[in-house]
Amino acid sequence: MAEENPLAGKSRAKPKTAGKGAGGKHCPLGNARALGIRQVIDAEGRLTGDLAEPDLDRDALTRLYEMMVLVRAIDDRGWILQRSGRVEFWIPHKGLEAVHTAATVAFEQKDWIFLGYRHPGTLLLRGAPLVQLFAQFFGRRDEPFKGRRLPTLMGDRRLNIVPMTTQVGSYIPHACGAAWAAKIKGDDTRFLTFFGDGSTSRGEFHSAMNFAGVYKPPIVFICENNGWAVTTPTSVQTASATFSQKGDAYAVRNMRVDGNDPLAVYAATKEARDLAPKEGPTLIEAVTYRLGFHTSSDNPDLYREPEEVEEWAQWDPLDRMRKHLELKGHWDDKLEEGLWARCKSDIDDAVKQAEAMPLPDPASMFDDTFEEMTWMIEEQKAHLLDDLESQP
Amino acid sequence: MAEENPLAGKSRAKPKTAGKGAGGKHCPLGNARALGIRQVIDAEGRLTGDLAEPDLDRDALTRLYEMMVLVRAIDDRGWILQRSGRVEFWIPHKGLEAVHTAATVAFEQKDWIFLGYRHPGTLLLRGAPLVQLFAQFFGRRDEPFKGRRLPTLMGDRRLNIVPMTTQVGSYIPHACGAAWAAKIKGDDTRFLTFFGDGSTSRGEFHSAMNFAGVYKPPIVFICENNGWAVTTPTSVQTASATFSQKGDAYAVRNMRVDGNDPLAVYAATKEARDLAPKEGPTLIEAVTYRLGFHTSSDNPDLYREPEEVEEWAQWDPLDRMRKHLELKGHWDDKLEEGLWARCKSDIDDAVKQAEAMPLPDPASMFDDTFEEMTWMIEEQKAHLLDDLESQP
Amino acid sequence: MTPRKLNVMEAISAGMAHELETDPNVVLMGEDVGQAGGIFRTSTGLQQRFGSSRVIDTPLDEKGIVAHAVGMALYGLKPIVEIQFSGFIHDAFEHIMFCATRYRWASGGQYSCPMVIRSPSYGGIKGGFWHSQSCEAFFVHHGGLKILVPSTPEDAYRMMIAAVRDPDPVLLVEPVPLYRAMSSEIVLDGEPAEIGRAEVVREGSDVTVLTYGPIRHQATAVADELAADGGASIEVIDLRTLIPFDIDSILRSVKKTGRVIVVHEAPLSLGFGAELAAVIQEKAFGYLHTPILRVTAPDVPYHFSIGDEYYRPNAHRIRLAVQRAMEFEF
Amino acid sequence: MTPRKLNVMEAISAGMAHELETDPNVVLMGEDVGQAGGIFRTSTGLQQRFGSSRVIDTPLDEKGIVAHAVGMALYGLKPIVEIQFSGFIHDAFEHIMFCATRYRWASGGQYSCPMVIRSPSYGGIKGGFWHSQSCEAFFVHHGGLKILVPSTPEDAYRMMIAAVRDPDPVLLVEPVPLYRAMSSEIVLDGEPAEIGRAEVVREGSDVTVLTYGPIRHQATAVADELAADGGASIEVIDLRTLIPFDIDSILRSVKKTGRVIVVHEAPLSLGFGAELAAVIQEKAFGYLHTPILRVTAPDVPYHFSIGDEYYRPNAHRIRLAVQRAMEFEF
Ligand SMILES: Cc1ncc(C[n+]2csc(CCOP(=O)(O)OP(=O)(O)O)c2C)c(N)n1
Ligand SMILES: Cc1ncc(C[n+]2csc(CCOP(=O)(O)OP(=O)(O)O)c2C)c(N)n1
Ligand SMILES: [Mg+2]
Ligand SMILES: [Mg+2]
Repeated sequence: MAEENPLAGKSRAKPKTAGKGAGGKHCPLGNARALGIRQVIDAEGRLTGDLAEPDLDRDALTRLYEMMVLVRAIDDRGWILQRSGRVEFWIPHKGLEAVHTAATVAFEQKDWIFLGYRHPGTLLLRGAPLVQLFAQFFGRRDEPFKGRRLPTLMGDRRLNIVPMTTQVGSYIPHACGAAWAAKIKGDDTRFLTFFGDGSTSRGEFHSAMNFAGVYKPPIVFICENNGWAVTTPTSVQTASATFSQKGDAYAVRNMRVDGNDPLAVYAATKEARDLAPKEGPTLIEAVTYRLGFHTSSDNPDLYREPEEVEEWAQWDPLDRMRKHLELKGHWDDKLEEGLWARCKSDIDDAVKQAEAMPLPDPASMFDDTFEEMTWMIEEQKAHLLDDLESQP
Repeated sequence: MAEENPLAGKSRAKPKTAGKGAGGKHCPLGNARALGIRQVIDAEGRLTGDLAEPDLDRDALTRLYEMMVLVRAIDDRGWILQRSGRVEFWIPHKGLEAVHTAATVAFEQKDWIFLGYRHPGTLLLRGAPLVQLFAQFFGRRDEPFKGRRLPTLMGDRRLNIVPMTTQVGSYIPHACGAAWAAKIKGDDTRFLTFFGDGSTSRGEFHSAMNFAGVYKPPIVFICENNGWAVTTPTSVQTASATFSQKGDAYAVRNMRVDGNDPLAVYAATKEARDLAPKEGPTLIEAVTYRLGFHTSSDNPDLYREPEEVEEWAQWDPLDRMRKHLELKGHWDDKLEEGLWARCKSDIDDAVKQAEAMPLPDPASMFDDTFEEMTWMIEEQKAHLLDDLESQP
Repeated sequence: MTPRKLNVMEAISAGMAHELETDPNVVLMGEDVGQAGGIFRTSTGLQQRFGSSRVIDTPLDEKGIVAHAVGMALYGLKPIVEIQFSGFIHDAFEHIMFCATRYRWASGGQYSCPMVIRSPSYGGIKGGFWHSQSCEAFFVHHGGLKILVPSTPEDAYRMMIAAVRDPDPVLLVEPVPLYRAMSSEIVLDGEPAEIGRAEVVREGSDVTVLTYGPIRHQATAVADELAADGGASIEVIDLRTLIPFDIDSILRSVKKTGRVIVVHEAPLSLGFGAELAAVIQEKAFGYLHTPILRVTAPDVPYHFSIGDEYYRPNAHRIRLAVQRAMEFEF
Repeated sequence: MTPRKLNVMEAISAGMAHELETDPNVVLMGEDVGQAGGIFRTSTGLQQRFGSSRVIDTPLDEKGIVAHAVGMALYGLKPIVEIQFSGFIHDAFEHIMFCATRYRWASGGQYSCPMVIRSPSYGGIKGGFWHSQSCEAFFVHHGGLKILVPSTPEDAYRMMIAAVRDPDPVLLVEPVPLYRAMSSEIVLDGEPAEIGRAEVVREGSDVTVLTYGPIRHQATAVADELAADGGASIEVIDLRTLIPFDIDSILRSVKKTGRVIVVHEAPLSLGFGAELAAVIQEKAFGYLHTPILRVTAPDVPYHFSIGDEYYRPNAHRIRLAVQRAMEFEF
């Protein structure tokens, strides 16, 4: 009987301890079913949702949770490094651990992912060493982009992860075009891309959805609706009741899920990936929340109420996943403690190693403009290096 | 009783003489109700539609019809002038007479209209003399744009008609922004704009709909779905079943009407205009068909079947409106003959007058770049005029 | 009126506030400019003061923002549009260059689009290639847009006012690295800057340095240093307006010195220096002792981790150019 | 192989057909390019021959077309993108200039975007200001894009092939007024043009005329005419590639003649002539007898009804410039 299974919970029953999370002023997750937000687990980690529990074994579940914790620990550290002036800039991802990790797990290594800037877990899940990430944060010579780009804008061709273009949303049609190319070439490569609620306002979202509807490339678009685009709330971003329904305007299959429920994200993404070769694209809106600042230059006090953050904190994806694992008997306090200790010491090592790495050489600025440097760039390079020789 | 009223017809009954038009392979108008295409009159001009007959008296109805005929006659003549080399370029509007004339009539003179390039009736309805239009087609000095722009790209500030920007669709947010401005200023000016099915693919359509949803400006967007964008059919343009439903993605009120039924266009536009101050924007999809070439440079044989054109010709808006007037007892063959004769002779006069007008002076190219010419433009002007003095 | 000490950001803010106050048709719009006062806080308090229909938070859509502002301007408002960083202005390229600037001409003078596009630009903020861009030269070709580049608090204040009052679209290129780094006393009297007038920042007789934007201050420093050391005598001219540029001030100086160095942060090829060189060599051919030299960034993107030090032009490279100009021999 | 007589349009078509035939990764996409073969009919029959997944009709969305092509190129296809008229290319500006050209650098050399953007350009077709635009100079600043401008059938064919095979994004500026107006015999051997190499169309000793695009033919006509009349001896150089331009051929000629006229259809300010003037005066300062002159359109839009006659530069104006250069005195 459902009541005897601690994981089941009473569907629609108010979770005992969820507090405001049950359907608060700010956070819709307690009222998910009425809002068409599909869930697997509730705030207490119980299987009360309207989505079937995905087929993930103990190992898969704990690995997913461990990655979410590592991702959280990276954010904690990144923040400290930025505030102490060792990293120039930081883009936090606290609270957003579930969407990108669970979606990444639902895809295969050979599939391509077009990343945003709050998604370190995707690289780690595909095998990037932690030190590579920190080398990127520190702008070091030997990270994949040779120190050229802002911290947390990541990617790695060896892992089939394309880095974002910095203009938010502009890469959505790039992802869609790549998926379309795979279809034209007859490859069974499938595609995944993440972008924010704010990004849906740009013309590129429109272009990508429209082309996706017409050409049916094998791609899953995940709109990470985290409530805000810098200081702009979703209500100023669009009058649409949901982001998922925007897919209807293009005949693109769509779905709305609880983005703080890694199992719901996994289930929706897995299904969409499975359907992709035959049915083409899916737009998934993952309803989540940025618990941290927009970036290290931000000041959320200027635009949002502390209660909003508190309410959402009740639905912290880490807590929910841990509770779920505990209910399943896969997790306990000792494992938790050990995990955090391991994450911290791994990060300590990565930071130490990465920070000691050299900065790029000025000459390297000129590489990779063209496959073969033009005389114009070569002359400019020679001229600049000449000038720099005497620069104090 | 409805049966005795020749205008009533049996709703849903197959019109006796509509032939293929009744629900053919190519033209959906015979199957309008099932497709959510709102109508007032059927192919025979009878009041069988699901939209209430609008409140237009004999005078208004005949004036609307007369304008539709004049507009058709202009197209006939423009084509001949282009083919004989007297006009450089022609953009036909045959078959598209209903949408822009009926919508223009549903608006007031003080309202602003952002025009496309197949809408001569709008200018004429607002009082532009015929010769002004032909002067524009001939690129003459004394037309509103001083001969600077392609034939049929029209507008006139005195008539509150803003000319289009040549890039299709790009002016949709300009129209929306102007409407928003009127709202901010507290003016009761309302706005109307026309654009094609192809134009909905551009980012500007997305931007305008999105802003319209958020800020609720008093504007009616009419998407003139004429089946084609140059050689591209709507099925390549978007996978969406209708263009009107795209409004849902932005919480913009929307509606689909028979664009070859001037009364349906009028009714829908009038209602939308009435609602605009309180409810904000409406997107109307007017389902119609370009019977002519895309432009004088086009060759429709390369991309569409003659049967498609024939089938749509059964739903010619002029025929339907004339039949409607006849059923009402407002029209007969003699009036019809007189009207065409008048249109032709008015056009004869306008052509003669316009063609005799002078071309612009080279010096005038430099006007209107800035309100006050910069020294840079002045110098370039002097230099060019100097060079031209000796030009043979 | 007593002057107030303002940094560049505050001066821009004061300029906008002045125009919002005095002209009810002025509106400010952009991403995050309203409630939070912009990501640089340039519009802090303005929404609270003028209301949310005059200081408007918009969706994240640069093209849409500019395109809607074009429509607003057509109808009679005077929008000030903030693009969050100049690296994101390109999405609006068509609407700036071929709509805002073209309605007047294309309508035979019937319509116009007076509006201000604010484009925070330039490096030195560890921003990487999108957040440190110099975009101004993209907006010169085909004409139609006035381009103003303030590099002092006073200019920031007065150019903002001049831009808002101009009857045509104006690109205001804002010097991000100076936002908080430079302050001065300003009389907030609402007097606009004169568009098209350069400033001779230092007088000199050997070399003319033509520049604009934050790098002007490095050029000035070099002039001061050389003057102190008894080196070459440098005339530094801050162009302030690129379109239309102040040809008279330029030629007067060039005819005096016979040596020209153009300094800008933007990359070399078809940077604004190219136009200056082309025009000067044509109009002052006989006066030039040496070729016109350009000190600019190279034609590669702005590097995140070492760009501020090695990519962005600096005093050292200006000094070397002066040396080259002085030592030039046929 | 026997040569075939083709006009420019057919030559472009043959170049595309050759690459579609030999490289399965090449695709052609754009508005109306498929079933109907493009509004200029440049791709007539190609969809029928290569199928609708290789020759693709797209929605009416320039930004979307280029942006999707960027993604295709990242994945390994080689898209040829047709923009219907260069006046409509600006919507894709960001994706061309800051995506296609930047993936390689921004990914540390991991990714690249080999693609061709076809931009039908230039006046003389009674097209008015959107349909007669010269857009090439907008794509120079900040580097990253190669720019090829064929002005003969042979170049059209070989440059198309070179552009497709280039490992980086290439803008191919097509000369619309020559599409049907100029024919010549071409051996369709699939040999690509050399990127970065100018053509000395006429040799001469008095004045160097640097040009590109359809107007090259007017320049050549002037050279021939003057040669026949015993006037000045004109060296006409068709640059063919703007980025990277052929500095060696340019300097060789300039050092010989000491007089330079740059001729292009695009407007004056920051047209490509500005960069040429800036570079030449720097690298060949001591060789110049006269200032470098520019014959261009003015900084105003292309006029519909009188633009072809009075706006577009022509032989007469080139002749006047030659005269000015020859008569110049300090
Ligand atoms: C085109 C563009 N405009 C503005 C910015 C500055 N910016 C960086 S992130 C951001 C907000 C993005 O919001 P959203 O898409 O919801 O993603 P989130 O940051 O919430 O994850 C903005 C405006 C940018 N990077 N690109
Ligand atoms: C931005 C842009 N791209 C391409 C063109 C060339 N062009 C002119 S009309 C047209 C088709 C427009 O289709 P639609 O919006 O359906 O309007 P219709 O011509 O059918 O009335 C195209 C592609 C253009 N004018 N603007
Ligand atoms: Mg967000
Ligand atoms: Mg159409």
